[in-house]
Amino acid sequence: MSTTKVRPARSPISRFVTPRPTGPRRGSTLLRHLLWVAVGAVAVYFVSYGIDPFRNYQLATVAAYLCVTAGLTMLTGLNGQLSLGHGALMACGAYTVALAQNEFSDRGVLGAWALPVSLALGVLVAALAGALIGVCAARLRGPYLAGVTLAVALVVPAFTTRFAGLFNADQGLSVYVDPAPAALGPYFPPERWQAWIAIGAAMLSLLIVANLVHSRYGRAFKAVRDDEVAAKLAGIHVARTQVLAFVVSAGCAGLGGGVLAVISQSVSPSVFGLTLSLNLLLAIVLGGLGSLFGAAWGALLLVLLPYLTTQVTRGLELSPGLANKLEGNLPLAIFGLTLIIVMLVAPGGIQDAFRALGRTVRRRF
Amino acid sequence: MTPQHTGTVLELRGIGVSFGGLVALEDVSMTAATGTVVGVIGPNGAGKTTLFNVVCGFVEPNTGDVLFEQRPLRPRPHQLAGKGIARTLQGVGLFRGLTVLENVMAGATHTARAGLVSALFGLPRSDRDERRLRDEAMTVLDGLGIADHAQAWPGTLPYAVGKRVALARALVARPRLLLLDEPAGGLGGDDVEELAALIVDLPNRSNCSVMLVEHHMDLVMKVCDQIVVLDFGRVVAAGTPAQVRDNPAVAEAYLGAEVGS
Amino acid sequence: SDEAPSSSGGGTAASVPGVTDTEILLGTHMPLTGPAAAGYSKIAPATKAYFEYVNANGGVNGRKIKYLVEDDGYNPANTQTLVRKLVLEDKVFAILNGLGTPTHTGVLDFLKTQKVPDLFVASGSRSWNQPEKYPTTFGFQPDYTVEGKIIADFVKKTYPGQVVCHMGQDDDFGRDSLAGVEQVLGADGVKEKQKYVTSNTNITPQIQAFKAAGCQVVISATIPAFTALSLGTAAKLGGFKPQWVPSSVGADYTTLSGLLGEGKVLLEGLVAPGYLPVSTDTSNPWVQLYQKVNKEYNGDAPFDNNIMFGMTVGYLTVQALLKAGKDLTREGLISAVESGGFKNAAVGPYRYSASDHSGIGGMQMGRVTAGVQAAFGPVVQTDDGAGPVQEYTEAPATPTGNGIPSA
Amino acid sequence: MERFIFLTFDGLSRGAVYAAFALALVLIWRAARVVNFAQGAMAVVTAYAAYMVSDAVGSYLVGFLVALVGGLLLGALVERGLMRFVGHANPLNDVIVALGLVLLLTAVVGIIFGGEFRAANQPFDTSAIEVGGVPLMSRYDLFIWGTVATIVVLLALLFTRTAVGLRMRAAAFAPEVSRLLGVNVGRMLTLGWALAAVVGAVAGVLILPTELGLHPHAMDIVFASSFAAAIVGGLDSPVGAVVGGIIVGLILSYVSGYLGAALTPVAVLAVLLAVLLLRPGGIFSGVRARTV
Amino acid sequence: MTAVLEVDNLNAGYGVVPVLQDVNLTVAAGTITAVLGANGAGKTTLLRTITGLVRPTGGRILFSGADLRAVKVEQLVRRGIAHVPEGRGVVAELTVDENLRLGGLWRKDKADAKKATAEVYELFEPLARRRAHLGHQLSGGERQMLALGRALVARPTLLLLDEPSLGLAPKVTAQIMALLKRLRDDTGLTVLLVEQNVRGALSIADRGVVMSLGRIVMSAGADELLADDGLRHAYLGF
Ligand SMILES: Nc1ncnc2c1ncn2[C@@H]1O[C@H](COP(=O)(O)OP(=O)(O)OP(=O)(O)O)[C@@H](O)[C@H]1O
Ligand SMILES: Nc1ncnc2c1ncn2[C@@H]1O[C@H](COP(=O)(O)OP(=O)(O)OP(=O)(O)O)[C@@H](O)[C@H]1O
Ligand SMILES: CC(C)C[C@H](N)C(=O)O
Ligand SMILES: [Mg+2]
Ligand SMILES: [Mg+2]
Repeated sequence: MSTTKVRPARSPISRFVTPRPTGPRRGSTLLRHLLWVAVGAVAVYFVSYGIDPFRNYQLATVAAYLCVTAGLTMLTGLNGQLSLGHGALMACGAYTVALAQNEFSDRGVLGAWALPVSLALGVLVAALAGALIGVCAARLRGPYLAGVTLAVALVVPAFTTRFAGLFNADQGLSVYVDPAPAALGPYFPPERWQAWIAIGAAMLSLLIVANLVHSRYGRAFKAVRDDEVAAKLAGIHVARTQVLAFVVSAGCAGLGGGVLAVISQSVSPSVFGLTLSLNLLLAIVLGGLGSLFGAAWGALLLVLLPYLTTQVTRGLELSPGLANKLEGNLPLAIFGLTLIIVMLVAPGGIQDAFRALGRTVRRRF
Repeated sequence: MTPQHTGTVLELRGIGVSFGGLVALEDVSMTAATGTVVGVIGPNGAGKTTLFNVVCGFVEPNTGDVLFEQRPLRPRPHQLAGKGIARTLQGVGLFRGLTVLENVMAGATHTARAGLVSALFGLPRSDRDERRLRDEAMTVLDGLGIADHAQAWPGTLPYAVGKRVALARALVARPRLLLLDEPAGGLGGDDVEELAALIVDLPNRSNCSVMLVEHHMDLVMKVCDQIVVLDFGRVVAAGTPAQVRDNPAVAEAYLGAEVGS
Repeated sequence: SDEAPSSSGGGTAASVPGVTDTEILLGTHMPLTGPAAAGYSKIAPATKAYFEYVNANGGVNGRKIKYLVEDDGYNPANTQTLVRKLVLEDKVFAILNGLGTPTHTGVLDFLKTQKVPDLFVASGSRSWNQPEKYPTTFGFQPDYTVEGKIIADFVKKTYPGQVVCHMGQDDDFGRDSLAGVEQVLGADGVKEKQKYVTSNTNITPQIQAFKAAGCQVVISATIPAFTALSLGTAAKLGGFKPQWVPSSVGADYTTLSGLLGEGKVLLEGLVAPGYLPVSTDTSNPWVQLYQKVNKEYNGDAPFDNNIMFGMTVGYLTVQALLKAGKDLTREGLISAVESGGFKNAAVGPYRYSASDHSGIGGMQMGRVTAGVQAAFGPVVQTDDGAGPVQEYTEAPATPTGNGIPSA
Repeated sequence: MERFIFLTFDGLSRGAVYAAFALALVLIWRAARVVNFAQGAMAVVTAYAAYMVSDAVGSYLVGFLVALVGGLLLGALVERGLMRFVGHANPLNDVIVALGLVLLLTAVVGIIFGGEFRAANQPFDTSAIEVGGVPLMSRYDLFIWGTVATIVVLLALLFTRTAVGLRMRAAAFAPEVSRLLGVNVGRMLTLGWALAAVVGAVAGVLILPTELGLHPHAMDIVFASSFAAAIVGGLDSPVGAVVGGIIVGLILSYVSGYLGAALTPVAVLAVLLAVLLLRPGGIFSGVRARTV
Repeated sequence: MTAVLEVDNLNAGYGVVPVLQDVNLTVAAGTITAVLGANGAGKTTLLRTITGLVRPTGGRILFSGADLRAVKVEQLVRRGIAHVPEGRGVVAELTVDENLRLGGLWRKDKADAKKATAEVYELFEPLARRRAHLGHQLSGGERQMLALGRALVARPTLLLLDEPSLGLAPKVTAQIMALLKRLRDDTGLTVLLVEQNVRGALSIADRGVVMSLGRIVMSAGADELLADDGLRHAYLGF
């Protein structure tokens, strides 16, 4: 390397991810993270009892997205690889779960084990697809990676149409899901059960990603992002590291997609289109790139923002002529404007803004 | 401890590199004896960094062979650390998103034992591995007198400390050959002195031979056992510091009339 | 937290979701924005306008209808959330006229579990007619297979011996349409079959294939934008001018002429079936009624077949609600629809019964002459199976006095 | 054979369309190092303006000019009023803000003009000229190609021959150093955005008649194909944009014609991978950067 | 002699971290001032604050009597100030030729800019052989030459150099020092020179200032500094 202090080889993303100390800590990583997960799960368990079915459904959706954003924020934030195609990876998981569940139900072999097996298959298939894309992605940088992953996001409908016999083209498949266990009582709302499933999956996804981030692999992810040349010299296989990040985040996406299929009891290609992929990216950036808390904020935002913008405009009393023009468009405009404003006001995302706020408060008092 | 090799740690035979039409190295042969510090000097653009790049596998030579500890080496950058070769980059080249400690731990990646599965599930095996790496990294940081900075971010470090961290990251891999590219660049007088002491000590203390590219003549003359001079990609002189200093061709092409001394 | 079922069909009138003494709450999902919104975004406002008209005249059994319209942008992911919101949060009585095959398919299972009436789905997929599997779901418009059979029957009789080809959207729309066409013409009755996808606006290769095959009649299962694109593209290819016979989905003259601009002369002679009176037929009493409602309650939006569609859905809904009686329950509504016998603007019969949840079963051909689309010939009806295409002879209905159905 | 010739020419005329829009993406990339995801939405806005004016005045040319001027203004406005305040060191924030802008612009257009399709005017006959019974290209296609060629030449001249071009490139790569050397970086960015928006606006006006018509989302699909074209050619190269446009156009046409329209996205992905795995910076990428 | 540059009670820092504290400095026209000090003393920050790349939090900077805080960075070169920043700032994606052209772009006198470019190629002969190479292809030293040459093409009256000898061969360092001296003597160029190569810098400088922890702790004639062993030991460590 030449003597420049400014080094162009690193991913530009590294310049704005606020670093946080993540050195090895005392005690067992697994136990520490399990504790977090347990606390989170218990909290959500009680929350799920306190809210009505629709909120439970929203919670389940947040959790499904959280599976994905956790992996994506690791890929993009910590490893510096941009993916505009995670929607397609979710589709891999979702369709696998759909086919597996329906197959199980057709053969009448459903049981408590069936759903976990289906989800595991979904993760596997998505991870395989992720490996394939990841191998290509490892050679690509910046907008070129963006372009290829964007093209990936667009192929889902082509596959479902080409193999319409299996995937039923645009119309998609409905997904057989067992009702909540009878032990929970006859009036147990299905949405709450779905929320539990989704939360379980999200916790698993978070646990895995958190473990990985705090291991030497997490260190390697960041090293590769920051400086590929130095990473190689440190004995890190750059391409392999990038593929690994892609595979793990694809697995998370597969899980999220599978969960989404379960809670919505259906899959169809346009659910997993470019919009979803862009939304996921949006979520992790708005939430705070590279942090799992940011991923959680992002998932929450993805569900709440459209909901709130619609609610806000719902109350307006408009003449029919005006209503015809504004309906639909006004929430979208507000949504767009919100994105812009958040990015201008909190360029490091919500999590970063909170952290900064915390620092200021601590300094004041 | 690694076995003490007698003889040569690195041998280059007839290395040639060209970029498009530009010949960067031509028929460069040299040897570095085990346990010595070998300096590579020469005018800007002479091909010194390129020579390092060949040894590290960043540049594939058009001709010639690299031998490491008498065995042919087909270098691939990420395998070097495992083979016993480390290199510092010019500038600082730290990972800005990792703390000083993590930066150094990253340098020992090849010694990690725990696999992906234990990492994914946060198993004790992975934790043990991490603790071992941390202890090793702390030892090296301590040895270089910068343990205080272990939790700091690279961006906040004084330049000289940053360069030391980079050195620590190279040393934690326990290399038998260390390639230093302009380690004194940008350092002040005191820091250069300390660096010199450190480099001289490396072969004895850490059983590590050193190849050094540097324009800081005081340092080069002080620490090197042998010096190779490149000009326009060719070896134009080689020998002890005294021999090289007195070589008129070197003075003409490289040293010029020293200013102010 | 309440352990009661989140929604139920049974119980006393007081516990029926979405129904109070003064109000009936209905909800729908529609593309109001996004690429698919063109045309379709006008349907729900029209239905709503008709409800307002009814409300202004006393409502249904003293209850006013409130219609919640959610914009799903034709994205099934949104549909799934919004329909759950309508059912679980807003607690609507029924889902009405949800639009689109892929969008609505995704909520069938949910609506079934919740036992929510799922009325008059706005798409010609055959999926809505599965009374055993989805007992609460009902279709509305003639399904694409029925339509395909009717078109093919017309083509067979009107253009005997001519080379017939088919252009279809690469989904259930095109697939079901082709199935209907082939049912009538036979598998080798269609010489050239081409498909398009909405995400690829270059259909020149398909049109050229028609030209090369010497097609004289092209039956198309296309949305309006692609009907217009097909006609325009064909005209560019050395004046290739087959007889186009598009599905009613993509044949609204107002929409097509807007799409084609100066090229609207290409529409001259276009033939297409319809299940409602043509919106430009101002002599039709239904058109007159709807135009009046449109003027007063819909901001006088440009009147086209989408508004006809929306108003008819509104009218049919009021008919069904009236039939379900004062003690409104979800089961009651479903039985009311299943009991059938509705007559309104639709030119053909509604086929609703306990074993048939498909919608309108008859259509009439229309032709564009001198820039005016007008119906001609008999109303014909058929089923989506092997049944024959027959004439439907019952006299068309007319709206009652003030245009509000009575029980 | 006849089919092949036909599909080839069809692909070439579609390619022109993608090339035109890809040029706008290349321009903004060279000027500001961002991929402007809002380029399509911005082009839609100017196209509506052009449509309104040319409809009112009854002259295509006037509408065309309105698109030009409108693009210039809109591009400058977006940079001055918005992009400038986004941390430019951060590529993803740019992307998110651009996506927000897409939503906002599309919604506003939808509110003002409604969601219906409108016919877009064209100055020439779009009937294909037939040679030996095979319809090849229309005069309109030739007009597009002519415009694309003109833009490429102008861009190449701008970047390689003029001081402004040099300033724009320097400002994009090294803003701080450029300022020290007297380059008004802010102005260069505004200029880059404005010029890119002009090219995008022209492309939009040219493209719309070949598409479904004017609609808030009219450029969505074009954007995706053109982005593919731009990166196949290499985002830094105007010539690359044209070659990329031709490649994508041809592939889409052949695949549509021989394998079915549904498979075109797969074909685009395959082409991207085939090209980028061999040349990760696109066909016309420059020398691999020295990293050590 | 008149003061070209006056720095009054200058304070500056990054975020909440203060770096420069009450820095006072006067640079006379046609002189070379060496700014010395340990790593992290704030030398780079001083230069960057003078050219407005870092916002001062207090104090004044006068250039030929005019307050520089009111001047935009891009206007400085037109007023005759050139800054070769730390890390050189070669535009890696532009060719050597384009980089040099960039240096003279602002000038009205195109012929002289051409001439200046030719002089640079003559001075740094490795660059002449790499005109069409991109910045990133160059070796470390070649980049340093390019950055320096580019500043010279701008024909400044005040030149701010941040460690110009970094990574340069001793012979080239000597050439550059000699060049600076010649430019000062022949054209009245004023130079503010940050250097770690203390002896090299002081050998051509008129004055030396020593910075420590963001303050100027010593300011004296260069000869004085070199001659006085006590001062040298105390502040420069040799
Ligand atoms: N990737 C490359 N592409 C083109 N030219 C290159 C490349 N790498 C090196 N060169 C050229 O090869 C020559 C040798 O470069 P190298 O970096 O090895 O010089 P060096 O001896 O390290 O010089 P310095 O002392 O200035 O760092 C230089 O002229 C440089 O421009
Ligand atoms: N961008 C920055 N953000 C935060 N702190 C910084 C930044 N740049 C420099 N510093 C800190 O400011 C102090 C002064 O740095 P400066 O670069 O001015 O020193 P210097 O004298 O030029 O040192 P060197 O000889 O290493 O170049 C140092 O402590 C450094 O860590
Ligand atoms: C009538 C339309 C709503 C049909 C639509 N194309 C669908 O089947 O989804
Ligand atoms: Mg070098
Ligand atoms: Mg400095």
